[in-house]
Amino acid sequence: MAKEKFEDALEKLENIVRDMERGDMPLDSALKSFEEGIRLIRFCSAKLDETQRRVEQLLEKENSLQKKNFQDEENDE
Amino acid sequence: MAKEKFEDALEKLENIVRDMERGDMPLDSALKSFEEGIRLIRFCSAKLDETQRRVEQLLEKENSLQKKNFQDEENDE
Amino acid sequence: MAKEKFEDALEKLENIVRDMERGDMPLDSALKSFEEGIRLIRFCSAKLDETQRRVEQLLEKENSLQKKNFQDEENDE
Amino acid sequence: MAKEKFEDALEKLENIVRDMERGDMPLDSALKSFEEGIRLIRFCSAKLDETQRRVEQLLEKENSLQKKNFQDEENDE
Amino acid sequence: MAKEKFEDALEKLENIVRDMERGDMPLDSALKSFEEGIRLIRFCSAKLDETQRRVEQLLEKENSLQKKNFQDEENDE
Amino acid sequence: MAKEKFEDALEKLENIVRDMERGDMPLDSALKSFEEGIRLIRFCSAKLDETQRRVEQLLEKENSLQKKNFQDEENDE
Amino acid sequence: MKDILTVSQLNDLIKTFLEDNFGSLWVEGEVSNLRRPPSGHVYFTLKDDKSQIRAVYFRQYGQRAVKFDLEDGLKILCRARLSTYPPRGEYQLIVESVEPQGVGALQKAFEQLKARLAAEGLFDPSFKKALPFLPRCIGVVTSPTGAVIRDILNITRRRFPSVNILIAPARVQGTEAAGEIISALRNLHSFGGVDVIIVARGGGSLEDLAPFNDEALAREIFQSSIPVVSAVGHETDFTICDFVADLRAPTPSAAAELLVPRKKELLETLCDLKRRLAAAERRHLDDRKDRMVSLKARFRDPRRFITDYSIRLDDFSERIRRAATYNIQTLKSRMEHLTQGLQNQNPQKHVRERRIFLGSLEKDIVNSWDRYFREREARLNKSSSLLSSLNPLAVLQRGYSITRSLPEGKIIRQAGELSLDERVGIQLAEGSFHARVEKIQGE
Repeated sequence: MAKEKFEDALEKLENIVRDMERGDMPLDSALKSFEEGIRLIRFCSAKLDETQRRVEQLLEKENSLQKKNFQDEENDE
Repeated sequence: MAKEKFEDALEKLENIVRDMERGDMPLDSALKSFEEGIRLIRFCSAKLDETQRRVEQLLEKENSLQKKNFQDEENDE
Repeated sequence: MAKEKFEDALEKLENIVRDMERGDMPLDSALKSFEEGIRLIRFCSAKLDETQRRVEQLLEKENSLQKKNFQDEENDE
Repeated sequence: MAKEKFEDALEKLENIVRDMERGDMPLDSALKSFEEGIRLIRFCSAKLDETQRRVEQLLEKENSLQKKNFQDEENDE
Repeated sequence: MAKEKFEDALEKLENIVRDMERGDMPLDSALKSFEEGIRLIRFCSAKLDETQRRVEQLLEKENSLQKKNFQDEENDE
Repeated sequence: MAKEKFEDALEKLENIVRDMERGDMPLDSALKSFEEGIRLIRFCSAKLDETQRRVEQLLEKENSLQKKNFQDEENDE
Repeated sequence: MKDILTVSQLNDLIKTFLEDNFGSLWVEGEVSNLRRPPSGHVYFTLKDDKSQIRAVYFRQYGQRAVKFDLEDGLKILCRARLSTYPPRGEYQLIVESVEPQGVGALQKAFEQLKARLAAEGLFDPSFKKALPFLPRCIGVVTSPTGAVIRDILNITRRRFPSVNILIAPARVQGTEAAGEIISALRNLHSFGGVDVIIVARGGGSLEDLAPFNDEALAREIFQSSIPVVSAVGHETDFTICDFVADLRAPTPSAAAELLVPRKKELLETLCDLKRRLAAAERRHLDDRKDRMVSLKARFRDPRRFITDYSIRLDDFSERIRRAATYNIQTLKSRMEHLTQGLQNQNPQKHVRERRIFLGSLEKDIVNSWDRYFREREARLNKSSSLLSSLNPLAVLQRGYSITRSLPEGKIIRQAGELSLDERVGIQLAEGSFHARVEKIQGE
């Protein structure tokens, strides 16, 4: 599998939830689905965490720039 | 027989119970059904227990992860 | 790439903002766009600041020259 | 380039000003135009100052001559 | 250059004055015209003064002679 | 130049005066004309100033011509 | 004389004889048979009432010797010589000069001379010399005594005292007069310094004036390099001199007045000219001065150009400044706007939203699992409790027991199935035991 996409994972997860809510799944399958669901949750969380971290990094760097510019401008007035 | 399925076992059990409830079963059969019923109960319970354990394991692991993320997020706010 | 143009960068930035505002962007793309946006802002801001500095330098120099001439003229009277 | 003419310079300057006022110039070009404009302003100012000085010199010389002649004439009467 | 003529100078001066009054003269030309004008005024004034002086001299001399002759004639009568 | 005649001088003078009265003469020419006029006036004046008068008679004596004062006539005065 | 002569020899001899003996003659007679061939020589016959002789008047003589034109019937006195023409054996008069005979002829001669001289152009105005405006020296040809010269002297002295007079005396009457006048004129010419000549005499009769009709004098006057004024005092009669002279004055006094201007007038003229000259020159100068003044007034220095240009330049400077600042500010605010826009699209928001969504999905999955699991557990429990209530051994608690064959363990429901002494197993509610069949009933 190519790199799994967040959106695809989320969709799969949604499907799993829906399937499970139907409640007519054999126990084995249900367990497997549950396991898969948990895995997907974990994957999505990780993705989100990673994204969050990246954005925070960017913003940290950027915010300092932004703030600086803003002060420059104020000094100009 | 392939591996017995939980659903099949549960169904057999319910059939046995239904048959026995009719009350016209010779004692021999009744005894046999009863014994079978007991076995099925045991099988199903074991299955359920096993599955539950697995699920709890997963959830436990997931919760601790989640909690961690949750705390991270809170720290971000 | 030849030297990036301010206008091209600004246009790219606008497109990015517009695309992002449409809101149906996959997370990865959104992150990538955001990163590119940040980069473009940084580039454009730097360009603008640089230009502004140059303009102000020239104007300052010109003003001082002008002032000098004006004083010369007054002295001439 | 042959000696730049004041009028040509002024006309160039006017075109630059008009172009810049239209506001649709790429930043690089605008900066270049601005630099050229400042150069032209400086050139034209210098030309004007020079001319002014020259005229005043001539007038001064002429006035002193005139005064002298006038006195001569009065002596003649 | 042959000796400059008063009339030519005056005509040149008139042309210069007219040109300058039209007001659409390039700065360089205006300065040159002005210089030339000053020179022509000086030249013409000098010429006129010189001529005037010469005329007065001649007339004075002639008048004194005439007076003498007139007295002689009166003595004749 | 042959000896200048009074009437030629007078005519020249008249022409000069007429020319000058037309007023369209170049300054130099006018001055020269004026000078010539003054000279002519002086010449004519001088001519008119001559007061001596001789009245003589031609005599043929010894095959040659001689002048003799016309004594008788002068005595008449 | 015995020699025989040829005709030629004879004619030669006659020619020599005649020409030697009739070298110069005066002959009078009447002109007849006049011919003028193109050669210009004049052929005619001179005759009286009895005789006639041929005559020829050669052109070369004609120029100076004939004072009037010959015509048939005119009485003349000729000076001539006799000439022969050997080829034809003829003789004729070669006329050298001709004079009219009688008063009628005199008048005729005057008319003829006048006509001839006129034809020659001697009276032509184009030959008239200009008179000097102010002569320094006037030559006067006249009698040195008498009223004529006195009048002239008086008038000239009065009008212009510095005019010199040179008198060339000549008789003005009689046969010698013309010649004397001619020589007086010549004397004046040769003496020099004379600007104009007056030939003058008082009035007189036609005969008195005869010298002034002399052709030679007329030609002399015509040839004179000095202008000649004829002043022969006769108001009405004109002489040939009058016609040929450069000016005719009716009287000598008039001649003096015509020739000598008034000094006072000249002085006035000169004064006037001088005044006009000075005025013209002053006006000329003033005119140019005025022009200079007006040009100077109009001549303005180019500082107003400079001012105009300065204003424009300032305007441009101001505008370029404004435009540059404005452009940068515009871009900056656009940048701010975009920055704000980008910030609004901060993916953290997405992350948060998705996290919530993910959380809800997690809850859902756990819940649905719980539900799923509980359902199955419940089913199992229900069946389990039902089964336990259906335990066939439960009746044993009430005192029932189950008898099974041994060792088959087959439940015995009919006594007949048993045989005596057979061993059976009996199960009670609590515990079991083996027994032996002792008695069989109900078979």
